[in-house]
Amino acid sequence: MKTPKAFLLLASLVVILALALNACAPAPAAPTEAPKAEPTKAPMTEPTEAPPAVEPPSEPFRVAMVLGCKIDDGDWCQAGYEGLEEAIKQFGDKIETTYTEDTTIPDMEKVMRDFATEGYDLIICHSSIAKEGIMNAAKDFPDTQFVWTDGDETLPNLAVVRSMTQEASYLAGLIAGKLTQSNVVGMVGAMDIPSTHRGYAGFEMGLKEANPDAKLLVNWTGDFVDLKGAKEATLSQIEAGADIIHGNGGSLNLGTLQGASEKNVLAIGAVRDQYNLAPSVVVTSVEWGFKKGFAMIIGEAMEGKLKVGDFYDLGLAEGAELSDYHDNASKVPDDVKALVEQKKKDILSGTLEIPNIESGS
Amino acid sequence: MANTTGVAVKMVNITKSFGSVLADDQVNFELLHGEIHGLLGENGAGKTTLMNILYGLHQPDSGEIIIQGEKKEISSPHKAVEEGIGMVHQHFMQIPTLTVIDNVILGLESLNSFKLNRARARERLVQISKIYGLQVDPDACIWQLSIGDRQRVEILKALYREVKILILDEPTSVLTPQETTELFHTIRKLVDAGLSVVFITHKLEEAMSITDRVTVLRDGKVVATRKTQDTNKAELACFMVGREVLFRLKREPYEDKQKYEVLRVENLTVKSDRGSLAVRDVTFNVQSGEIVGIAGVDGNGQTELVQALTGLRHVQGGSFWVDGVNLTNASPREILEHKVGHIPEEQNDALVANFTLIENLMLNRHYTDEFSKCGILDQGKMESRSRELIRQYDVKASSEKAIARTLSGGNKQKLIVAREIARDPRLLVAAHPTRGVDIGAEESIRNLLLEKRRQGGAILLVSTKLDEVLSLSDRILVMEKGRIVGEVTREEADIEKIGLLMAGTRTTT
Amino acid sequence: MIEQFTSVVFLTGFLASMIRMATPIVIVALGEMVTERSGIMNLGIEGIVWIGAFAGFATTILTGSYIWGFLVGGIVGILFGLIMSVVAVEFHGHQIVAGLGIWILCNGLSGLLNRSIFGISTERPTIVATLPTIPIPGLSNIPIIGETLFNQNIIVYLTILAVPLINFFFKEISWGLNIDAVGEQPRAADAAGLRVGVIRTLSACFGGFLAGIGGAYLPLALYSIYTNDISTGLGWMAIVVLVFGKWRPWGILGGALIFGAANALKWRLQNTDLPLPYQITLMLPYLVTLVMVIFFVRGGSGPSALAKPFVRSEN
Amino acid sequence: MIERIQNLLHSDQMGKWVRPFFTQVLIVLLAFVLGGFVILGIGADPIAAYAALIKSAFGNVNSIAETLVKACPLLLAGLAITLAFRAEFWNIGAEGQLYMGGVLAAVVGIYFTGLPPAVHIPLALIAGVLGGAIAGFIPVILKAKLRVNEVITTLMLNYIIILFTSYLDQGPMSDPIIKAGISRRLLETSWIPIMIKGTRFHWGIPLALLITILIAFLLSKTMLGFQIRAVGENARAARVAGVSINKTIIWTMILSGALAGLAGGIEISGVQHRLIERFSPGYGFLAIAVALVGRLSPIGVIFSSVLFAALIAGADTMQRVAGVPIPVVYLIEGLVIIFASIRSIRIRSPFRRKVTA
Repeated sequence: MKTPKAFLLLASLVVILALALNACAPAPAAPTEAPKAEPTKAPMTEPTEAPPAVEPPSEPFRVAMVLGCKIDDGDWCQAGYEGLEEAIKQFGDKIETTYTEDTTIPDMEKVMRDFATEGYDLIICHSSIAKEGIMNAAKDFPDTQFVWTDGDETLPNLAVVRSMTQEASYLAGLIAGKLTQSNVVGMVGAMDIPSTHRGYAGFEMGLKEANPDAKLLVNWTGDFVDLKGAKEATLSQIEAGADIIHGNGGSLNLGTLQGASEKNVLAIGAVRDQYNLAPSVVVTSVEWGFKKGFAMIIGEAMEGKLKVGDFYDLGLAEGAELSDYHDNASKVPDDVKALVEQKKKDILSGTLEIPNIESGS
Repeated sequence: MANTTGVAVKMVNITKSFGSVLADDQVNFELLHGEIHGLLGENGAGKTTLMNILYGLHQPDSGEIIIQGEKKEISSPHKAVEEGIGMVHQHFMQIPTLTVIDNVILGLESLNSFKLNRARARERLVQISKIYGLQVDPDACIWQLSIGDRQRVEILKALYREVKILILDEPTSVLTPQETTELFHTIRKLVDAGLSVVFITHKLEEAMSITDRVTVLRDGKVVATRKTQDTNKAELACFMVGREVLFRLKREPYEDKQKYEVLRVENLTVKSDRGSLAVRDVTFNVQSGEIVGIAGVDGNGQTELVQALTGLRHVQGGSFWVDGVNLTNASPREILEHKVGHIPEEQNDALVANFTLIENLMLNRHYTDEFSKCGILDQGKMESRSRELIRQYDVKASSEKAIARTLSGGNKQKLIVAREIARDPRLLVAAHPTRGVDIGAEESIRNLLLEKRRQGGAILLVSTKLDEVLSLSDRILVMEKGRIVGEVTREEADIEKIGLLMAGTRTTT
Repeated sequence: MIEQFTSVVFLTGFLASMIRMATPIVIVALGEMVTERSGIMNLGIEGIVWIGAFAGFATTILTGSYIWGFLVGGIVGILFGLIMSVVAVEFHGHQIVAGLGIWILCNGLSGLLNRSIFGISTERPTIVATLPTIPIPGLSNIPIIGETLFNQNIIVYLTILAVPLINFFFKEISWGLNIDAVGEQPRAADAAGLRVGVIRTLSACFGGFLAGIGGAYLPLALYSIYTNDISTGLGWMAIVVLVFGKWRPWGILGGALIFGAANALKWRLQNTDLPLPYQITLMLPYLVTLVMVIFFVRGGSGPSALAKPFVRSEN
Repeated sequence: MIERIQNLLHSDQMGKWVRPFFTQVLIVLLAFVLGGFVILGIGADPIAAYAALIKSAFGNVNSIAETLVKACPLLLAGLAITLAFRAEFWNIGAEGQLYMGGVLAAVVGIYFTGLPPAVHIPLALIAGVLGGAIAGFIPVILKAKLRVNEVITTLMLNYIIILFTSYLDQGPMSDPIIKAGISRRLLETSWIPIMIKGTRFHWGIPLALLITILIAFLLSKTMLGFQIRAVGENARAARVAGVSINKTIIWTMILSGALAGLAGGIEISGVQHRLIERFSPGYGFLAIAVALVGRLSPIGVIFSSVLFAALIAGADTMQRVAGVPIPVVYLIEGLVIIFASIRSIRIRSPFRRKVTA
């Protein structure tokens, strides 16, 4: 007797859900405090691209990106996705892009094969640990160009993009060393892997150079998404005396910066310009340069100039940088700013070289 | 008995089926004000289902209920209580982890008050118990109480709700003769206070002695309704079974004259789940070709004794031997291997409801060389052996592949007995072997036990049914509070004497 | 190292961290306790925490009110508690499966809604400030415990209050008694005139409500921001703590505090010079829980009728 | 016609297998229909989305191969859950057991040099089995000897084992060059050979199928299977009949862990060829749903593992071709699982009423 009633209840819940979604979908995209940053396209219809229906005047250059996390993770994958967006902004109709997100590592090979089969010209694999997948796919599709983020091996049709964060991190370390009063500085990272360790090493080098007495506290959360842990780690460092905290990447940085801003302790972000996450305390961020880097690489690939078989090292010269101080510029003394500018020039001119250290042991 | 003429409840053309089983078929039933109405019938005749319908636990497929002349739909027990109907189920509807008071007020206070007023409830409860002479400690947890106490709690629960109609489902099945007398006394008091009582039973004597009128059900149909004074046992029995009932027990002597000891128990001490001593220093033996009955009120250590002897419960002190082998604290499997059969008191502990008959029959022997080789079961052999057993022991089922759940209570029990006896045990521990089965199955199970005895098996029979113990046993031990308080031989046993022992009055034997 | 671990600053920070970690766990576990004591096992609370976190976050962003945030988080929780109970009560569904389904469903839904409402934008909306703390005059000046116990936000106070309250509820209030009855012996409860389905449904809704509140607590009181991974196992931990606490409010509080303490300790251990790989320090909370369970919490399987559907006419 | 179908539905064998199967299929379809509304709700075309899903999961040999590559660990872990749940042991730890299997398989694959494939591959898989069995043994021995609740122990062990894997990947076993939470590559002698050239369809998949049949056989035709079922259905009755509950659950969990471990081992030596930290995207958790949607029957688990694998495999395409973002795929997955949890008791009743009336 009760079946239809209960069933209707369950079904109507789902339908209500669907309607609610319908109502939400076309809503203005970002009712945030900072409305200036509209996404470039309506997000839900982003990847809908019906290929053969209307022939554009000339065949567009087709780019596909494979991401291992969600494009709105505020960090690694969002940075990669922003590179794709940047390219769309720069090249408009001349490129056609698509992406898959949250793809598991074992699936990446299949996805890349699919893209290659479908005739994409350039496939970007934005995951350092998908080594097997990218190598296999690239070997089997020699006519397709591949780009691999933070990889360690190239092929005749595969270029590797590396985030050489040590340079910008070194500059950030200088700032931290100069600004700290307690001589204790904290760093919270996700996992001790090359892309984070480079930054860690550069940061420590800058810190020690600017302030030989400074002590660096390091916490790893073991996880790129654990903002709960990151916040706790940050607070534990502040409690141990740290007065500058460097969040070394991962969406957990959201927790790190939150913790710092709660205790009103200066912070340095990473990956992207993270000023807006905690405007009161973020003095600068170590930008890993994917936004400009990917746009540049896609541009080169369009012109057939992709440096396949080679490494793109995204150092200060290639798109990585130390973000603007924004409204916290007053918190950085002018002599420190000058020092940073000087060192930056030295690095760019090649007089100063920051070693690339990828692991602790 | 002020108002004996008015009709309290009328049930008209009630039909109810469960799946393909028709439990009640066009039943008409009428309860008068202030009467004790016996509802008589065998197990499975539809008595309980009918009353469950009245109490709102089941909805009839068709038919109607008229209370005080008004047609009512009783969609839930909640409604039934509102209509002044209470029911004491055979399996008590209690929450063991809660206290008596909490059980009594459960479901009552939810709407009219928020905070539990236990003080007020206790006061009323004590008052009611005084009026009807139903003594229970209101603050004890249910699991600490004896069966008799728990039954009193159930009656108190109904009285607390000021019911006008009280349904008692087989209330005497768990009581000593003395407790039964006491219960009857209480029932009369209730009727004097203006209640109407429906008394469900399958025992003719009880129906004759307590009721004013009797309705007999058979196979879901009403056979007859009679004033008790106008009928007699023989007539009722005839209505109930549809044939003459006379237990045809074949009690033949054990042919081999030479008896020897099969089970020897010495100073056995066992703890209950709650850690108190349930079996205290018990010593006895069972010989070949002998049935030793253990009589006693439920909850006096019989359960624990049986579990200890079958390896299901840890023995604290003392030992026991089967055929001279010390099996104290051996695993159930080891004890089984020493040719001990076990009919557990709960059917649920013996049968896997969702298994087929084959699987159930093979549960305690599937691992033997006969049915498995290198861990792989011989399905063909299992099937054929099962078919054989089902035929031999006359278990009524659609096929040996039927699911055990679908069998009637009596057939389930026969299945268990078949499984245990067919193993040809030296010792059979039978706990309440005929609990909850119909007369036909009861008769055949008892005969199977006697046959086993004739062949020289030793049987330890635990039962709360005194007639069963008396008719089957060669010797009777009475257990009370974990001790064996008396031993009587078959010849000197009578209900009165054993009843007194059960109630804790020691004799000097 | 010893002196570092006994300093006032350390102890204050340690205790505060412990309470921060424990609070949402206690909230969610208390809700699940009510659900489970009525006989429904809702393994979907991890998902409800996610969706509650998002709902609370979005509402607070849109309305600027914490109260609305918590309320909507709770209401969304109720909705999913209701789905769970419909499946469990009306369809006699397999509760473990249904719970997993709700978990995955909520995972998808919160991600989808986040994108639909806020888009994929570099500028992430944030709540201006987390829930303000309310120092209790006098008491908050006591060293160490003053700062940690008496200078907290309203939800922490309410949570601490909720433990004895819910304990009282189950001991002294008829509804609590009814919930226990329905979870222990639904048949008997039914015979006593209790509406088993209704009680279970309400209990599951209450569990969903608290899970939603616990979820909303994360962005509103702790992180001021929402990501799809904000929970990282809060719901699962709540279930562990519930079993650990043997389905009793005080046990839950104790379990959550132990887990919180182990968590607080792991970061502080990383800050010392101990030559431990960081993964080993990260294991600490789980190892501590495991060891505590092995040594102190044996047996106990919860309410008798847990996760068993109640069918009245089954004879 | 209808009558004939009804008669068919009510015959003995039908009742046991076919009817539950079709109800389950119907329920899953229903979930997809409702998921279609959600897709409609976000402004995409559900038919195009589902077409893309099916095409990408079963469109050509390669896509079928990919689906089955994913179904393989789900199938084995699903069997692991099936065994444990049949014995009413609530093993939530298949994920950890799978990791442990992966770890040991990788150890053998990386460090045992100079072995011919005929020895190396089985050795790696046996190591996987062993790893899983050990991880399964810990909670069950704690349960059997100390009555420690298995839900807690298995959940905690998941966290601990995954962190342990992470430690190995960044420490002792890490790739000397890349060092990014990924181990060295397994020696090629330990790779499970590819069965269909040009795809990733490896011999581990038929092996998993064979094992499924063995498990089906184990459950229905062997002593242990019989005891597992008896203990799960009614532990007290099993004990009364002389079945040792502790022994049964211990063997069950050793087997269950072994199956999950084998899933991990095959995944490492057949697909990934490296031990990557977090190498399993939650196969062990999804396996619970797989097992229960398959109604805890090994044959049912085959179907449900393929269903879930198809959902994962098709997700990317659905996202690209039909504009359905990844969260919607999770949403549909959730709906399928919730609907599959519904026991078919009531859905069947209209049929029955007609027949009896």
